[in-house]
Amino acid sequence: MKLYEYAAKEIFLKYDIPIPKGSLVSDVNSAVDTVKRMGDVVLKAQVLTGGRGKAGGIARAKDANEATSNAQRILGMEIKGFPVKKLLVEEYRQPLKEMYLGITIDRQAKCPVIMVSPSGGIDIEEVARNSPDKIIKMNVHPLSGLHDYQARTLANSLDRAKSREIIDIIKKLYRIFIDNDCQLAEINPLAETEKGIIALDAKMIIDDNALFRHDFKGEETNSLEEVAQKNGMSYVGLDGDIGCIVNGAGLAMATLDMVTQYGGKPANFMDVRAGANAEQVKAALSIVSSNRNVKAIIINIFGGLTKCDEAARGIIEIFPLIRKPIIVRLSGTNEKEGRAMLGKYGIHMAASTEEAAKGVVELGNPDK
Amino acid sequence: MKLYEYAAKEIFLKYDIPIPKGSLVSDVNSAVDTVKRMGDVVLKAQVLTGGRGKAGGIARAKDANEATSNAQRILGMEIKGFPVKKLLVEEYRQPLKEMYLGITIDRQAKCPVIMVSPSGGIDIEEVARNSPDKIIKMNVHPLSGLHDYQARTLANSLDRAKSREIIDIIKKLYRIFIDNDCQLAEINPLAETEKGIIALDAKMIIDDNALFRHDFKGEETNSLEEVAQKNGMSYVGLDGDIGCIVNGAGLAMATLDMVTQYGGKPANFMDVRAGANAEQVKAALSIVSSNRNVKAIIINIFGGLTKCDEAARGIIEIFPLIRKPIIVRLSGTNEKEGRAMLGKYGIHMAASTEEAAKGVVELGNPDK
Amino acid sequence: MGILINKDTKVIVQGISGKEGSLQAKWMIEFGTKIVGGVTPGKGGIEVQKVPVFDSVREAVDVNKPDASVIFVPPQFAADAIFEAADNGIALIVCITEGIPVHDMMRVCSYLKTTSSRLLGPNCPGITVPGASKIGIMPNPIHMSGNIGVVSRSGTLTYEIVDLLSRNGIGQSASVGIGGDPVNGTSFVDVLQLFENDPETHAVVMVGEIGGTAEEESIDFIKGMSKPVITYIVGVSAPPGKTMGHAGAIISMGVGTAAEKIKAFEDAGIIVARSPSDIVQHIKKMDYS
Amino acid sequence: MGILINKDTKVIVQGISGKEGSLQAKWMIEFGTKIVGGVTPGKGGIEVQKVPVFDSVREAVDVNKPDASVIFVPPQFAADAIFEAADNGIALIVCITEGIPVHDMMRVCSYLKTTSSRLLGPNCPGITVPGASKIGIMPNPIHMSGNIGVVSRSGTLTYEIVDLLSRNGIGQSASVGIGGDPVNGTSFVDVLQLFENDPETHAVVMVGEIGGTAEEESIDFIKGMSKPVITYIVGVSAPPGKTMGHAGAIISMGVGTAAEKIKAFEDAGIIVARSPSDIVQHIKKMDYS
Repeated sequence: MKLYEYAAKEIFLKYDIPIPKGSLVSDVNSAVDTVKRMGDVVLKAQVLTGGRGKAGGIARAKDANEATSNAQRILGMEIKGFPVKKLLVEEYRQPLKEMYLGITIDRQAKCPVIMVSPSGGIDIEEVARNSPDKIIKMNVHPLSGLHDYQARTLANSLDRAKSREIIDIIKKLYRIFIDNDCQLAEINPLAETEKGIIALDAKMIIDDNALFRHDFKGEETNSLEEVAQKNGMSYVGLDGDIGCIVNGAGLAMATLDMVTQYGGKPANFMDVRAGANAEQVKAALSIVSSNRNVKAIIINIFGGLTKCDEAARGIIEIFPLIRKPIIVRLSGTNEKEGRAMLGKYGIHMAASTEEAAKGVVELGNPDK
Repeated sequence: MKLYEYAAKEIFLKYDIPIPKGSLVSDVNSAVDTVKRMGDVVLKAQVLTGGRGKAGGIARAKDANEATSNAQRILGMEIKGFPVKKLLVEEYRQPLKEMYLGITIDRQAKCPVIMVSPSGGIDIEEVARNSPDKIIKMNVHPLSGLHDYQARTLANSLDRAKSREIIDIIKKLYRIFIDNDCQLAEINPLAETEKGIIALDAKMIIDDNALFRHDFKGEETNSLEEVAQKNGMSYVGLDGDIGCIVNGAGLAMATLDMVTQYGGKPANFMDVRAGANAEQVKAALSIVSSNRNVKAIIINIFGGLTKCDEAARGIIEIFPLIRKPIIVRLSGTNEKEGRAMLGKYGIHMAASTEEAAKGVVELGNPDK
Repeated sequence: MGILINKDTKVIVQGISGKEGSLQAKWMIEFGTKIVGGVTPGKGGIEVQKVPVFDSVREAVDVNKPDASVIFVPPQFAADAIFEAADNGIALIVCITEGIPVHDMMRVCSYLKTTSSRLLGPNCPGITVPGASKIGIMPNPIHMSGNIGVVSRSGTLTYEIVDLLSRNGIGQSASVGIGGDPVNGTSFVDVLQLFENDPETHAVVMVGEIGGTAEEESIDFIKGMSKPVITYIVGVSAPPGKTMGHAGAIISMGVGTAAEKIKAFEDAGIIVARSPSDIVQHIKKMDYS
Repeated sequence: MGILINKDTKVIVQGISGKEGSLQAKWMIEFGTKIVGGVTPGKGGIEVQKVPVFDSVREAVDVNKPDASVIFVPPQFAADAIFEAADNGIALIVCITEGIPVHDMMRVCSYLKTTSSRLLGPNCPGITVPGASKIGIMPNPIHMSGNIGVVSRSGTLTYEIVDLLSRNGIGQSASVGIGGDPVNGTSFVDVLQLFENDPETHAVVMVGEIGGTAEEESIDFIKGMSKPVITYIVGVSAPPGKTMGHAGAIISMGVGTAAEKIKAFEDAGIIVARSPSDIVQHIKKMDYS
């Protein structure tokens, strides 16, 4: 779960990491009021995607006029598909130097890794690509935690003169990373200003699997992704026209790959997970078919804990409402029973994933 | 550093471990007022030693009369040399069952160890001696911390029916143990009452070496122990008449042993620590000689970081004020210089620890 | 015969009284696995699938001396179940549970280094040695005894491939699912090492996914192996930067795309199959079945 | 010759710019120890005792590849100094610092098990191999080369005994102070094992204290040793239940009194000397010097 910048900064505040004074607004008038109160500010689009700066989602405003025009412009924007609904209005702080500080998980070493670079800012990924020696990485022992000397070494590599302040921020960000089950906790830029080191931006991604022990409130958007998640499934929208429903992420990816190999374009990735029952299969079909681009649907179930007859029952119950061609492949637990059930309703069936993938591409392009 | 029961219970309260309602008082009137307000209570002497129950330092009071007589009696007591200055007045809670829960450090395994026994109460040490199988011990990994299954297993061995409540208390006590750098955190008895599991007593000992990162306030008693500690030395009063000043705890113990072997009785243990300077040696002599029982003093310095001439300077500066015979053994760093200095003042000197020990016993018993 | 487990391996089931634990215990017993007991705190004393249930792993160990444990407990409690198994000396811990927080798994993996236990998973289908034992949730009927080792990060895709091999008369020495989570216990290299040392295994099928570098890390090892390895990577059609259900399938910093993995394997001279049926063709061609 | 260290052992001093660190570095250099550098965060670039000071152990390792480190940093920072040394692969870490919180030491000792470093101490005088090298704070002049191994929990008492041995013409193969804290790195048994395997060592003097069970734990090992061990236990006159300065000297639950330790040794047939001069008598009698 990605947090908005303002939500991450609320956490920073709680942990006493220095951030600019700011205020969250959702309309132009409030933005203007805030500028009148605070003076020289920056308006920052609150969207759950990177690259908003380059897209024009950040603008400085020194007076009410600039605030009005910029707030109006940004609140009307859509950045990489995300409409801007809120602005963070922050006092402007001139950065003398922009550094990078991020903590994520090193999958290979199986531990948190802290990364710093004296060259932070919007081009940090380019720095990582072109001057990897400018990124200093430090693995942290998962049980022992961050050792003081590690924070000191990292801070010294950024700015020896300011190392005390930076050590403090590194330690606090690490605590945030651990306390909140983060997959990512990032400050970019970590800026040196006249009044000290400060976090100008804040990015946090929380491990969805750990949300049960935290109290983060995501914003409801009722996207297909969210509806699927609430039903215990995972859905990712793609830009093709073949709807895909599969149990298991690996098999789902393999199915998408084969649809692609046969010339089709998947409209989505959907994993109904192991142990899916009739209700979930019904929900999956309803979600996938609600995408208007979908021309045909492939259902690929390899029964393990999932029973093929359960899946078939779900398909039969919703099938009349779908009005799009469907091809089903059932294999594994209770395969015979499931196939017999579908057979009665004349639903297309395939014996293998490859046959189903080939079949659904044909169903989706009846004219070819 | 030992905490008083009431101080430990304040911490328990902060961690939400159930304790009886209570109030700390230091005079009879307040005790009576509290009883009038609370009804059936227990008056508990607040002293930094065990065995107060057997000594009569705990009494129940159901009304103002009982409160008056018992508070009067207990506030006048001295328990193992500790005068009772404060009473904890607590609501009386009938224990249906008394259990034991304690956490300390297993030196051999180098980790915290949690001990529980279904047979708690004042005779727990007897239980430990006579029925060691009734004490269940569980080591905790210092980096990984207490695992849930360990708390569950311990709780089940106490009372399966109440295991949920007990698991909760074990986890909280472990947090207290870690957060406060405890050498001991103990609940005895951990009582089952009609209203649930409750900590009737609370004992905590904090690692003195870790006090720098905590905020515990000890009560000033100006004992010789405390004066020594403030001067960076360690002093333990004993009941003999030979004052002992030694650098290093091991050598100090060896010196005391030899004094004893030669028929003397040490009046104290005193370690002036490595690197002691003239000021500290002066302070040590002043502390040790202030014990009226002391008839003669042995000073045994093996100079490493401690320089013998420094020690000699300290001795010379305070020597005229002491008015008790002193024998000094100096060896190691700057030994010659130190011996020469003392020689000018006619102070008794010995070439070895054994000679000094023998000498001080003779000085302390001039009539023999 | 086979790796890690054999017909005498004694297994306990942590979480046996739950719906999935109970059903899978039944299927494992039907497969021939020696399930000697189960553990569910608070349920000690009952029987499930005719095996005794204990309150703790300690009690199960005292009674039955199991060699392995398979874990079906919910994700909030799974890390603790692994600690309990490891602290009680269980040599092989197979964790089926999906959805364990990644911070828990970092702590678990770090802790396990201080013990002698091996963890397979989590979020994995387990291990099957046809004709001997199965610890996990792969469907019973798909397996066939033979000489191909299968190792995969996926669940149902593993079934698909094992099933296809069997239908084509290609038996397996063992099928192992290492799990799709970003941080897990046993790696591709660990399993490849076991297959390399197993005389019953003549060739290996390795099924990878986008995300992470688990596949790339195995390249050097595969180059040193005496046995042929056929790889298959799914997620070719995944758009970069999209999360694909498996936490293990997050693509970050342009590393771990299917195209990059395939290129890395092919540059190292390792066979990359383009589909499950392509795997079968490669094996038949090599005549290593 | 000697154990753990020799004349080529390269040593860095953590906390070299402090008063004690600097003075002891001087004395170690005078003894003949190869001090190759020091570490004090924030002081990188200066020289102390003519050796370079670095900001971090990493930098010192990069430049000098030391084999050992000796730590003089204040107790609040000592655990971190040990972590830093261990994380940078220092094989032998000698921690002189007194007063480190015991919870820190539990974490440190648990952590070190996952590394290849050995810790001697904390709160210890270090190790001296006469004629070769000294890492620690024992006074230089008291040592004499020979064949008696000395191991002790104390500081000045060790000097006293080593000095007495030398004055009596009894040289030492090595003198080791393991430190008096309740939780420490190297145990009596560890050092006894090293002496047992060291051809230069003909007999061992082991000096124990009241408190804990460190002495008792060594009994079984001593019984299996080929070399004679003379023990000496201080604290006979200590009253039970009193804390004697050393955290290591707390007597609890009637375990660890001097009387009990002495009885345990004598019951096992191990020689217990009654005083330092008694140690000398025993060695002379046995003619193992």
